Amino acid sequence: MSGDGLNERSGRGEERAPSAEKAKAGARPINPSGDGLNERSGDRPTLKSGRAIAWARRRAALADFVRLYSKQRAGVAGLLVLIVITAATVFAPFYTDESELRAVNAPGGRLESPNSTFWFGTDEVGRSILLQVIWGARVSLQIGIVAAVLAVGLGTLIGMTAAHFGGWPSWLLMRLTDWFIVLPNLVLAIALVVALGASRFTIIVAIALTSWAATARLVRAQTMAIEGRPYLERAKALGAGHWHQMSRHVLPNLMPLILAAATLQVSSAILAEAALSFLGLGDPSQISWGTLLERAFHAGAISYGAWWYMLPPGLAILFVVLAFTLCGRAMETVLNPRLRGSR
Amino acid sequence: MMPLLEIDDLHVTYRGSRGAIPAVRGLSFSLEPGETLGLAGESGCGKSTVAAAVLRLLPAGTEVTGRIMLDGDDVLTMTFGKLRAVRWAGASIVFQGAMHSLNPVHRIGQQIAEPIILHEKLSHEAAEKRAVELMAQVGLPTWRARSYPHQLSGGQRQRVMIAMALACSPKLIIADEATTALDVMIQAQVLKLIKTLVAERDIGLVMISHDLSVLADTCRRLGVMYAGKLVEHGPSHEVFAAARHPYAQALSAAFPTVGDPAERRNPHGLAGDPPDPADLPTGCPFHPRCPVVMAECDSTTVELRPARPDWQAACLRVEDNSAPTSTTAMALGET
Amino acid sequence: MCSSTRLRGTRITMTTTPDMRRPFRLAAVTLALTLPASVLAAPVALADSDETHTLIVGTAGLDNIPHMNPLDSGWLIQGELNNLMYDPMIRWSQDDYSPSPGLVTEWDFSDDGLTWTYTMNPDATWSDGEPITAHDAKFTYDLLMENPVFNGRHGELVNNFTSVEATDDHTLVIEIEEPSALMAHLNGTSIMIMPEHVWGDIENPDEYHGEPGQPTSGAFELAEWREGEFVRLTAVEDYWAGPVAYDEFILQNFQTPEAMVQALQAGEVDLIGNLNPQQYAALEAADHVTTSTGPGRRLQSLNFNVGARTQDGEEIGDGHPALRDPAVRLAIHHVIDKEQLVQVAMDGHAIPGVSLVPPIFSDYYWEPGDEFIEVSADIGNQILDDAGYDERNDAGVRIDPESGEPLEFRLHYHSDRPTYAIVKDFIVDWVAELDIVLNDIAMDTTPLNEAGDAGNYDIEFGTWNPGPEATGTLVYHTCDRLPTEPEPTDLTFAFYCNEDYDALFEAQLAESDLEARSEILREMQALLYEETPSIQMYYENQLEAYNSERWTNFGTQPSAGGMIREQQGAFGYEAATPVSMDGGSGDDATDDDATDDDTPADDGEPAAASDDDGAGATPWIIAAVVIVVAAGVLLFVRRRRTADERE
Amino acid sequence: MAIDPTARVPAAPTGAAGTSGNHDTPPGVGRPGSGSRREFLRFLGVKVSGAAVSLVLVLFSAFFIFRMIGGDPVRAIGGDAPMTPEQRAEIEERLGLNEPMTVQFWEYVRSLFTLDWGTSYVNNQQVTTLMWDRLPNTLLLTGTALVLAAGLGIWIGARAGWRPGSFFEKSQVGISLALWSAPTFWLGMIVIIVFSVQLGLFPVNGMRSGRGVADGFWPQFLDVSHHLVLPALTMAAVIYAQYVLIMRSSILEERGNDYLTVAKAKGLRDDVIRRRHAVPNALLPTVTLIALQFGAIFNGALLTETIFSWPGLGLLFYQAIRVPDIPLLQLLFVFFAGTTILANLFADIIYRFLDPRVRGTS
Repeated sequence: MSGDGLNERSGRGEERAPSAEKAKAGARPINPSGDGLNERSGDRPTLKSGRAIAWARRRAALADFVRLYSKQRAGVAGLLVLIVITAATVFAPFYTDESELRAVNAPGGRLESPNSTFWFGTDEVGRSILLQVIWGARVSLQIGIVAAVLAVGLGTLIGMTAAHFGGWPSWLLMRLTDWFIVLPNLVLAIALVVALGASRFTIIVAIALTSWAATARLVRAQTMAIEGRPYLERAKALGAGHWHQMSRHVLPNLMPLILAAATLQVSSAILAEAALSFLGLGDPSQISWGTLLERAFHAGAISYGAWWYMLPPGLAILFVVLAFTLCGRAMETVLNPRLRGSR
Repeated sequence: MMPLLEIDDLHVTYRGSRGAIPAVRGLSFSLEPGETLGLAGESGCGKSTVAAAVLRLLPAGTEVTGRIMLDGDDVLTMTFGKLRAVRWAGASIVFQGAMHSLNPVHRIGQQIAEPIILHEKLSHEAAEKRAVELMAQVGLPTWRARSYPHQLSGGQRQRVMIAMALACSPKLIIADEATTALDVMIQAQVLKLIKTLVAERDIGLVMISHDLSVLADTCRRLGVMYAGKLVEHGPSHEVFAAARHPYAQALSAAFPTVGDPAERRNPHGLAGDPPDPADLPTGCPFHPRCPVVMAECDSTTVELRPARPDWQAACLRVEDNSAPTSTTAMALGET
Repeated sequence: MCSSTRLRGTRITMTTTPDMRRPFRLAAVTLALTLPASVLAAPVALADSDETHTLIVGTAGLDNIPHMNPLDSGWLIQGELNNLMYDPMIRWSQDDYSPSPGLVTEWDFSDDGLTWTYTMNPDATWSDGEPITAHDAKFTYDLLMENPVFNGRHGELVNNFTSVEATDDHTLVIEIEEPSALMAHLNGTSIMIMPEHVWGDIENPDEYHGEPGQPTSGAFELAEWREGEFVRLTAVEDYWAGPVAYDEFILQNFQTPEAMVQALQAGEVDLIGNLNPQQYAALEAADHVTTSTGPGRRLQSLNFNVGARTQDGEEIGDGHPALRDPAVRLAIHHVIDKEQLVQVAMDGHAIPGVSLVPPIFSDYYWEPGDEFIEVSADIGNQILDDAGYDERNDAGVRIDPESGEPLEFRLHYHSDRPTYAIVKDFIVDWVAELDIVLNDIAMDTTPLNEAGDAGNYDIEFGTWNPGPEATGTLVYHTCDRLPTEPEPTDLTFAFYCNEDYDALFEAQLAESDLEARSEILREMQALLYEETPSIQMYYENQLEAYNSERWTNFGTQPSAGGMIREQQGAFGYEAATPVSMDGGSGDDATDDDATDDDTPADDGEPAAASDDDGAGATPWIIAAVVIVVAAGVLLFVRRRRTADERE
Repeated sequence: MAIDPTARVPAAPTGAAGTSGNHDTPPGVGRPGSGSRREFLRFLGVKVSGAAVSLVLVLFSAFFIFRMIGGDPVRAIGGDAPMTPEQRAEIEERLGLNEPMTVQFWEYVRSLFTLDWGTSYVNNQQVTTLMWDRLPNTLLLTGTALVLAAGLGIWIGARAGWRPGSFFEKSQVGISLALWSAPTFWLGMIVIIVFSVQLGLFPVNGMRSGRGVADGFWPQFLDVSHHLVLPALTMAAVIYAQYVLIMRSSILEERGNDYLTVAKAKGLRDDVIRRRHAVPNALLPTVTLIALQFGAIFNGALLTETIFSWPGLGLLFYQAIRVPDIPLLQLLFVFFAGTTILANLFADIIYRFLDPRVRGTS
């Protein structure tokens, strides 16, 4: 029972092991062959240009990724949910009437319970809850995705910088990262939103600023692993500049990891947005799921027993966050063979 | 007299993501009490699987057929409660890689005492006392009982494993690559220790290694495995000196450098890799690498054939009942 | 801190027998103990109210109050507590908010209106038995004049005093500089008289924090104050004006109105106010709860920036120039359908707004009558056309002929007041009918206030709680209130300044005759209505509810259909009677008839009944918990037993 | 919020790495403890100085973040009643709001040493007093939630990780992910509707009965416990989910290790192997990860206390936001961040003592 059965993936060594934080004491590398590139004995690098090979390899990797991802049932379910929700959100203008979001055009009565016209009932002005949940998805998803992209971008930048340059700037950056990882980030985000004034923009900034640190750590570790590989040594020896090394060699190899991190980050960002909005730091002119819940809470939905006012937005958050999490986990599992079969 | 261990037509098939992987394919041998048997072969040939199978330690879902009689009971069919009683008390294993086989957060003494408490229902104090005695027997300083595994050297850890294996005075010990990771000096010490203890206590020993010389030195009989099957089986000195199967010949010709993983996988002078268990060659599985391959080797299933009453080999050439020529051996060495 | 327990648990695991069951057992035991025990606790908690009667009032904002110094009270809640513990010289009557006797039984003034004589009630005593005399009043007024902190609060009244003399124990004579209408009520309930025999010994009275057991002049004494949680008052047994019918009063703080509503439904509190329409509707349906709605004094308005400037005329802020023109503001006033806002925002529980004086203060309230500004976009457009705003830009928006700017205004609203987010939709649409564009901007209260104070706005939402003394509110439109320096100020409404208005303001202050003064005050309101520095959208009703199984007889102010909480006085609480003691007084005019039907017996049965509800469910819950636990144990043991044989 | 539900085994704290070499590392010749004291002190020095730097960073950021909030404290202090310009000037003077920023900063630094954090804008009390008053309540809530969540979470997580692919594992991971995905405050609202409003089993909010209970320990204890159930369960639910996932991955990481096969070969029962061998090993990285997520507990406390009106620090923070009450926000921010930093420092040091691999060696 030696580890031999596992080098089935040796050809894609570079996409291996996104979970960089596994320098756990006692953990053994599962693939003892290390880099693994040299095991692709069938390749004849002399026949094609290096770039063509790289692309071919990436295409193959992508196909591999798709094949393996499709085996992750939870991940596929999450993806389907996301596709449905995204479609519902993007096409909202085509099948709903946005103007009915305005109090003036409220079509229904005050706090109607679910009925054939209003499937999820109405709010205290008579607007359809369903309609608001659909349009709320736009704001919630937008804030979630933009904040996650910003956070992961920032984390990647800082992580790569820290890993590549080393020395005291790296030390400084990592101390900063640790600091941000440790701080209670909702508290920090609240402080930032209060300081900057509540708006969609500041919420995005606050979420991004308080959640990049985990990515930075991950990226740093992975960058260091990649930089230790022979072909990067080769590139360095051939005089490739920092920028070239980073953009041509390190970043493409980091991309899958970054993508997975970003997907997971969206979940956190959506939850954070909801929390901030609920605490009254959102933008009330923009209906998001968080502001919807805040309104429900303050309008007396609990006392009134208007469960239809609170259940749909909360469930929407739950489903979307769950879907993003499942996708992110599935991606990580595909990228990290150690987790495969265990989920 | 009833054999201590009798394995009969053992098949072990792993269920992996790539489908069924046969690791052991029809293995049979037996071991009398107090007898010593060496099992040799490259990594992936199924040696360790045999060790695990004897105590039914294989991962859930693994398909095992055949018979493993341990002291008269069939390990494969006994109840789980009985099996647990047999484990360690009936047969114990000295695992390879002592670093990972010891629990890093438990003290040495505790780990040795654990099976004693379990099987002999001794109190903690009594068990720990026994553990200290055992440590002394394997030549460890007794204060080490309070140490943690990482505080020991590799040789010491291996001794701990041996002490642990002796803890419940089993009739059978399976030593799985017990000395592989050690340097030559320590290896010799540990081997000597094993030999002495086995002889003193009249314990049956199955020793597993890729290193024929070690086995020949320690065991009375020797079995060579290839692709899940015994390919040669006989008195160890004779097998080592004049193996009949070309694979065994190659193994005995090899003088692996200790600690070099490449050597483990690729014995000196033998071309190519061991076959993929999921995709075995037809006929004799060794034929793609065989220096003396014949035309019918890729189509004929070769079973063990007696070369002498106490000596069998699975090679078509064995039927002429003569040792391979020395030129062949030379040729092997040069390849 | 928290993690240390966990780590210690781990340590045990490491050094002795490693066993993961420990933390789990700990958690399981905690859970098993807490759940049933705490379910039991509910009846325990409710049961002990049988012997003593405690009126528990739920409120919000108790955590705001810094102290209970009656002379330095800035918060409504402080005022409410002061009214429970102290009597003012002159009260606002329960019927109609007119000045009526408090510690003072009668008052008179000289012909020039500069000498006022007040006669104290000889029966009035402090809760420690000492009589309340004119010396106490003099002591207090002197304090208000001399102490800078107190003077900051009450200077408006006392800075006009030239002398305060107690000519005997029961007569107080105050000389003033300028004739002042305030002397007719001495600022009503907002100034309390302190006992000289106690306060005379306090070194820094402005640091008085409010201590339990101090002698008071009112129906209650302070018993306990747990900051941010509750204030407990005990009834003064021999209160000179007639003791209340129960023993204790608790003002319990709640963080959210929702929590308060549920506490009322659960029987944890007896009376709550400040409900929103949904909560009100929910409580109307509850059996043991009686709702009460009455016109309140909270006013919702839209304020224009009529040209922020200093008293010297230096312009500040960035308000739109067109809003300086009353015609534009009037035109906008013509399209605001207040009736509809009342329906939308308050589900009908409000009165369309007119001026800064709400109708409950009937002495000064002004009815527009013929001058009523009709809801009509046509009239509004006509006004704008007549005023020269007849040009429109490419987008069809009217253009200000003077500045050339289009009539496009910012509309600031509070992001934490959900109602505004609804109301602004309507306003934007209505104003659009005038070819005027409103851009709505949500802001936090703090930056919104800042923008407002600095004049950096065009139109903003605002809310105000006017008191019974109209000058307190109307003074915000006088020119004096404009800032002297070009700096932000919160002392003016809309930066309005009109000399005619100022003249009227001075005249009413000097007018001591109530009727004549009312006339002037109404004239001022009419002026504001026409000039529209702000549009008063609606006066919110006070929506309240109380536990009618326990309590009855709450007094309302005004007595006909008024409010119970946040009164100018403590009539609501003082009249309250426990249902169990309400022997036959159920035909009182203010009593809610509904309660009679619910109280067949008057010996405490309803309270006991509610206890039974809790007790009735408890055995079932305990039984369920026991069954679940037993099943769990059984399963665990069974698994234990078979564990040996499982792989 | 940014609690990574998939966070797996973290890097062991400094010093734990390096013990994973599987070849003959020279034995620690001396007995444990003798030669490593200096090493430990060095480690301690690094950790403590790192925490100190972080704390200083917190202190300074607290000043600047909250100074960015404009705000008009005078309004907050004045209450509902209007205020004269004189009064306003007096308050501004008292709060030192007229001072230039540099002077304010200097005052701030000075106040750090005198531990005088100023008075609340709202109710004029020492903010430190406010904090100490509320602290026990927060400790009670978070402590209960933590014990529940950690106990159950680690137990369930270990069981789930032990049998990957089983129905138990799948369902527990599913439940945990769903709990993790639900916003805390929403969960709280649902819990209130179901258990307080509909079933009437528990009080809706607060920490004590308004109606008052009999004096004495037990009535008070039961009353508080009764109020504690729902908020503690709500708060525990979310962190529980994290602990399940963390512990499950830690166990998964351990599962392949040979020492477990040895334990099996010794004849130990499966659950004994899990409890005695796998869990203690898996617990170590879990401890670190839990310490790293300590900040998340405050996030949970903030939302839970707000929904349930639990009079703790989280609610105090929420109330301070609405004003905004800068001295109070400042103190609470420093407290939350500082506690988290110290908790991590503590965890790092504890780890040294817990993990024998790290304890005796360099």
